[in-house]
Amino acid sequence: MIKREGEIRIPSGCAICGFINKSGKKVSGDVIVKSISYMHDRSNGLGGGFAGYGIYPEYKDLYAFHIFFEDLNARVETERFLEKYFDIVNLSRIPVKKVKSITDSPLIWRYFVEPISTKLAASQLDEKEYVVQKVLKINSDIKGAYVFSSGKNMGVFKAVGFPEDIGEFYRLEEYEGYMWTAHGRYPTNTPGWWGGAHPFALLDHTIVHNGEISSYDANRRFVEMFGYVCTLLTDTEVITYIFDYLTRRQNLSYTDVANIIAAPFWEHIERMEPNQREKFKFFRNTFSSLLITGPFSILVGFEGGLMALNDRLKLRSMVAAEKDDTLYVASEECAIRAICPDVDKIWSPKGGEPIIATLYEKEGASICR
Amino acid sequence: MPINYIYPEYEIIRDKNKCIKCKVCVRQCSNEAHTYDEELDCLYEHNERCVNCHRCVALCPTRALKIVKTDHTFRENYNFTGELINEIYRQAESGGVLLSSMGNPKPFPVYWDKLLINASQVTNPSIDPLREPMETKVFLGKKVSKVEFDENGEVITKGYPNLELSMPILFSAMSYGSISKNAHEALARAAQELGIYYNTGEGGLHKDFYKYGKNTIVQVASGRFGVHKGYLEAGAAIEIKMGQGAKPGIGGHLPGEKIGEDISATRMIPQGTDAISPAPHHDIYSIEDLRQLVYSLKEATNYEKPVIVKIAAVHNVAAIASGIARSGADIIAIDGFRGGTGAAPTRIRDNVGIPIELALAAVDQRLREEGIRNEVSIVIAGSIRNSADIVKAVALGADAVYIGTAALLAIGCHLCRDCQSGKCNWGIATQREDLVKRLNPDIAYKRLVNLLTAWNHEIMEMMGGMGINSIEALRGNRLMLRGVGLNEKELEIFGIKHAGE
Amino acid sequence: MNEEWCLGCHLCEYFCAFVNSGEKYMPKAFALNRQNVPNITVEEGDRINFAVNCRQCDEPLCKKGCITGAISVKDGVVTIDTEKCVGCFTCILSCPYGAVVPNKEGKAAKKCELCISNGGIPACVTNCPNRAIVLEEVY
Amino acid sequence: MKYVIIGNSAAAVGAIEGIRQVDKDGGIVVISKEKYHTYSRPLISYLIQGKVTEDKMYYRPLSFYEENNCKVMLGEEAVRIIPDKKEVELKGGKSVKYDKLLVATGSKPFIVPTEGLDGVENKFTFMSYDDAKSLEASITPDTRVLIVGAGLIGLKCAEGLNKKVKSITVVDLADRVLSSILDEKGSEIMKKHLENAGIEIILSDSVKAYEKNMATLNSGRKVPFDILVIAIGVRPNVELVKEAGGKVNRGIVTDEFQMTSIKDVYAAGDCTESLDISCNEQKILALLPNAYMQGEVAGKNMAGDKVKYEKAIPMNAIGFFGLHIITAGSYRGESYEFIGENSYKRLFINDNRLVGYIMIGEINRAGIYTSLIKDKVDLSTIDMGLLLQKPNLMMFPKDVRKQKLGVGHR
Repeated sequence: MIKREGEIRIPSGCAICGFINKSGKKVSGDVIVKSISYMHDRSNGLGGGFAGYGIYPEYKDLYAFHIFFEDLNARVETERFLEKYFDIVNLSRIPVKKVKSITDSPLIWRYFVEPISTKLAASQLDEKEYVVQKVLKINSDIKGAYVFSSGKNMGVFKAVGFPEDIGEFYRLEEYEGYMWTAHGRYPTNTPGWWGGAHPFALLDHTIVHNGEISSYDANRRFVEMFGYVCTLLTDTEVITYIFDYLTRRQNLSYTDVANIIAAPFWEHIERMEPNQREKFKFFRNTFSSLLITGPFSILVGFEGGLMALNDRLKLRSMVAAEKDDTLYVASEECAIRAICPDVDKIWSPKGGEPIIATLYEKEGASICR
Repeated sequence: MPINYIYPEYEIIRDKNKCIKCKVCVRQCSNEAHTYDEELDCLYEHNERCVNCHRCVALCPTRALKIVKTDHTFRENYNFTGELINEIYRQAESGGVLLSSMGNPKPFPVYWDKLLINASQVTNPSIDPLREPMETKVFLGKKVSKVEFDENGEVITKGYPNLELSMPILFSAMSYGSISKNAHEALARAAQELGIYYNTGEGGLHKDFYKYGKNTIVQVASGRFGVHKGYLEAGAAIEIKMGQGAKPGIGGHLPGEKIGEDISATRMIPQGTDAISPAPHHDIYSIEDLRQLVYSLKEATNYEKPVIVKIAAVHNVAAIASGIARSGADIIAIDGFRGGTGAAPTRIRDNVGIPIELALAAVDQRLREEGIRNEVSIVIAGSIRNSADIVKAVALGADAVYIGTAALLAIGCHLCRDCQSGKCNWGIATQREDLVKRLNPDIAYKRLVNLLTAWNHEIMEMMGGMGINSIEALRGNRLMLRGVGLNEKELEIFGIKHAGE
Repeated sequence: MNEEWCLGCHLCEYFCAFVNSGEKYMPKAFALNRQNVPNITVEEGDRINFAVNCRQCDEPLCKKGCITGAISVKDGVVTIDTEKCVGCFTCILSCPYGAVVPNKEGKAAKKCELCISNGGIPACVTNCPNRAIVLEEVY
Repeated sequence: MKYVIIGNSAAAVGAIEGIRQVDKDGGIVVISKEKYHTYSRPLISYLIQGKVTEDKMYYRPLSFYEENNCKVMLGEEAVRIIPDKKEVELKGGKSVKYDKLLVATGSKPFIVPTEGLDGVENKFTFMSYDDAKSLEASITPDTRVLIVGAGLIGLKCAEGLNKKVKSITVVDLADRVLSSILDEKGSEIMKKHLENAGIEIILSDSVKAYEKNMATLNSGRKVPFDILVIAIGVRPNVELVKEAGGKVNRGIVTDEFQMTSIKDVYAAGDCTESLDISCNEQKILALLPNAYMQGEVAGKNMAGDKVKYEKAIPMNAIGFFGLHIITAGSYRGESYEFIGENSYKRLFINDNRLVGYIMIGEINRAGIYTSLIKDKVDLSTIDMGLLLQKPNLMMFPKDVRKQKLGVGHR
């Protein structure tokens, strides 16, 4: 029997793309759908998805949970669990359009929630940690339920199929966001489980990733020491947890995260100025188990910003471009040209060199330290 | 003379056609297994004295010698083997404990050989270490768990003292006394050149070797030989030896005849007296006592040096390691039951303790489950034989490995396992001046450097094959391992899948 | 020659005699009491051993004393022309190291010529098991 | 700079090689009475014996003069040195100018006037190539040879002729053979060895008179002979220097830089006296190694260097019929004697220094003893037991051994 994500590691090739408008101008979801569709051959119809940021302005202070249910029981049990820990401000099915190529759809629901304040206080956890724990709990303990999006004012839309069909299925043209990312997947084997599609999200972190990291189990076994449970055995999942751990728990900047997961080589560090050298040495030593090796190109979406990063040898393709206030990143140039033919600047970022773009209003905030 | 029941184990075979009677065998055999008769111009072999150390074989210029196992046998008996019978004869004669040396030679499973390493194929690329950087630098010691920043975003957290190694290999503790000064010099110089560490063992630090302090781990063991402030300060790290894989639960014994002037001064004991390391530390009767010793040593060295606690791999090693990780130790060294020794009771060497592979897997997993893997580094020991063993050890979760036997082999040891006699023909496990000089450190240190350089290349090759270009991404990366011929329980302990899965 | 590392194993002597014997097979070089004489001599003491061979002096007394002009210095190597040598052994009389020896017939003198004609690296150096003998150029 | 050398043997060659170590360009003129390319005098006995062919007689290769840029005047005899003019006058009136002159005239055979000697038809000395050639030309297998003198030259001659003639008789006034280099026991051993080879030796006797082919000895014994070889001894050729006003004792006197009392005139080789440091006496050390080394020192100093020759001692290496002798130094002080099956050794220690030794048969590594004498090594630093045993380096203290054998001069 073919095993699904979580039962076995499934290598895959992929297409990724994304863009952010730094002045916060919102763009309709069909633009990102168009972009990813140009890389059709980089997916094989076994998974794809999107993340949009700034799409729920009316509920921007609430956690938006997108949940797959395999059956009604799972939904009932999950809702019972949610009610126990959260105030559910709004709940609904996520509107979809029937698309011929997309089948076996689970129940897809959306909940806008906030933690019950007394429960949160009793837990002695900060709010985000509280939310994370509950999400992980649902995913690991409630059979047939899977929270695939849990941030504020953002949402993930993913399914088994080609990305352009998935965009159509989720009616993305009806959403508007200042930032979008997309993923088309080429797994080598999978029964096609919706939860296994990408982006992978935790709170407002979403990750689309192209690659197959060789450090997977070293990374996994390390982050699992801190309460994360890697249920899917995918790179994207563990990378998301690494970002969560380093930015939220260790309060590191995205630049620092890049310098840890795609750390400079020792020979490079040895040539740095003494202060820099000490810092990089300290990071590499302290977070040695979070170094990610093997090929990857990732787009990390977070509240108010986007980071693109290649592995330090640049073993996977990635192109970036700028036009006015918008930064574009994609596996292939065509995906950018498709939606922005006359870019101001286009380049291929170096391995290990992060590109970080944030909303102007967010500049100077702690996340970009 | 009473009847001697014991027939020689080996026979020296001399090809008379090739022998040129240069007598190098006569001169070089400290056991006097070769003699020359002037009158008859004839060389004689004394098989009963031969320990099969190959010194004569190696030096014979015409390759006229070989040593073979005798085909003289007892009546076949699967239960009472010839070896057992002979051991009974020996004990019946001597009334003493059987002694032997080096590691456990018995046919217990060697799990390294049942673990297989992964490699990249289509879905991700392998990396060519000749063309791309390939990193094997390792830090040993406690890691910072929470990084703090000042208002400018600069890191203000100070890291803990760590050892920096150019590759995940250290030389095991071997005391000056159990091995010769020249052997120590070779280890020290090799460690210095390679950017790694050697370990004094419980023999103190010879005055000539203080200059290698930056690459020295000084050991504090139950006999406390050679321990003083200067000694503690001389090394880069301090190791508290609680146990040894070859002889868990018992102490050590260096006979008085080996305590010459130099060793006496280094160990700080009178010449000619036996150096007896007790089985326990008499100030450690429980884990909280260990914590006190760890902190005493840290206090004595201004919290500037990591402290290693070395234990033998025994049945509940994971729980013990957890306790040590919480004792303030920075590094745990675990020595498996195939670890070497200069002398141990045979029965203990061959029957006590557990394989290091299982111990390592259990300890690493337990420390992760308890969330304290970052509190300590894990160094394992006990018959690491080649670079593949190291790759497997790191993938199972070790930060680095100690090598002892392999290092001695590199400098000439032929594993005859007769260290306890003190007549090592290769100048390693001996204090006899004429034998010690057979080990020229200039040659020996270079051989160690060569060996480890080669191993490091091989480690890089294997890492490259896995698409990993830094050793830290291999550490604990058990997905890179598969088992062959292991049962469910073994796979479970290793935390790996069976090959083919 | 570093006496600290000399084991007194005499292998240098045997290898020297062998490579200078012209035989291809070592046992043959020593078979039937062929008195092949080495150009190197091991001195043995209670604890100290060392091997002595020609130091290739800058101003070789053997050359200065040679009555026939058979000794010359070629590329730093003190060489005896055995065709010219008549075996008077003034060189043995002169050499302060005792490094010149009569050949096996006793008719001419011979000495270490650094195996120049045997491949270049002296056999005593190659075959010293403890690197007590090394070849160093001295300026 | 123009160098002139009178003589063409070991001292002359030493001087040429010495000059050329210092001065590559200065002109060198060699004036040689003999007409041969420089050859080795001691080889003449080997030539007669047939052990050495004529082409192997040369002391240096035929290219030697050319390579060292020397002008050689063979067959020319210097008859006068004129220091004021810095000139050497040659027989026939020509003269050669010099800036630095070396006198390396060697020695000549000493002949005691004896009754009837003039009437002896086939009489020879044994010093030169010409001597050897003419001697060789006159012998037949039936020749009876009488050699007067049982010293090095006489006995070497005897050895050379031994298989080629009918008989050889050696007569010497002394009571033993090789009396200048051996003690009594050594002489005895050698005498027996020579007699075993078929040479008749008559000692403590001398020729009173010759009468054609018959010598009558003092003892009255008559010895018939066909050929007479006179090998009583040699005398240094000092005349040139003496006549030019230079200081001469038995040999030419030089300072430690090999300069005679005449400015810019040096002397080296058998014509000079040296200070024997084994006994601190001026001596004529008519030995080839000594000649070469004196010549080399003279040459270096002539070319402007400043080096001393201060390690002269008597020393001999010689063999007869396969039995080798090596001796050196002087035989005084306390002696230690060792007699082996086929060997004899005697060491002489004076004032806590090794001053001399005799080794017969077993001669290996004798040079180590020689160096002890030459270097005047204080024996309190030496392991005496080992010293007496055999020549070895083990007897030296560790630091000296290290210096001698050490790994490089790092």
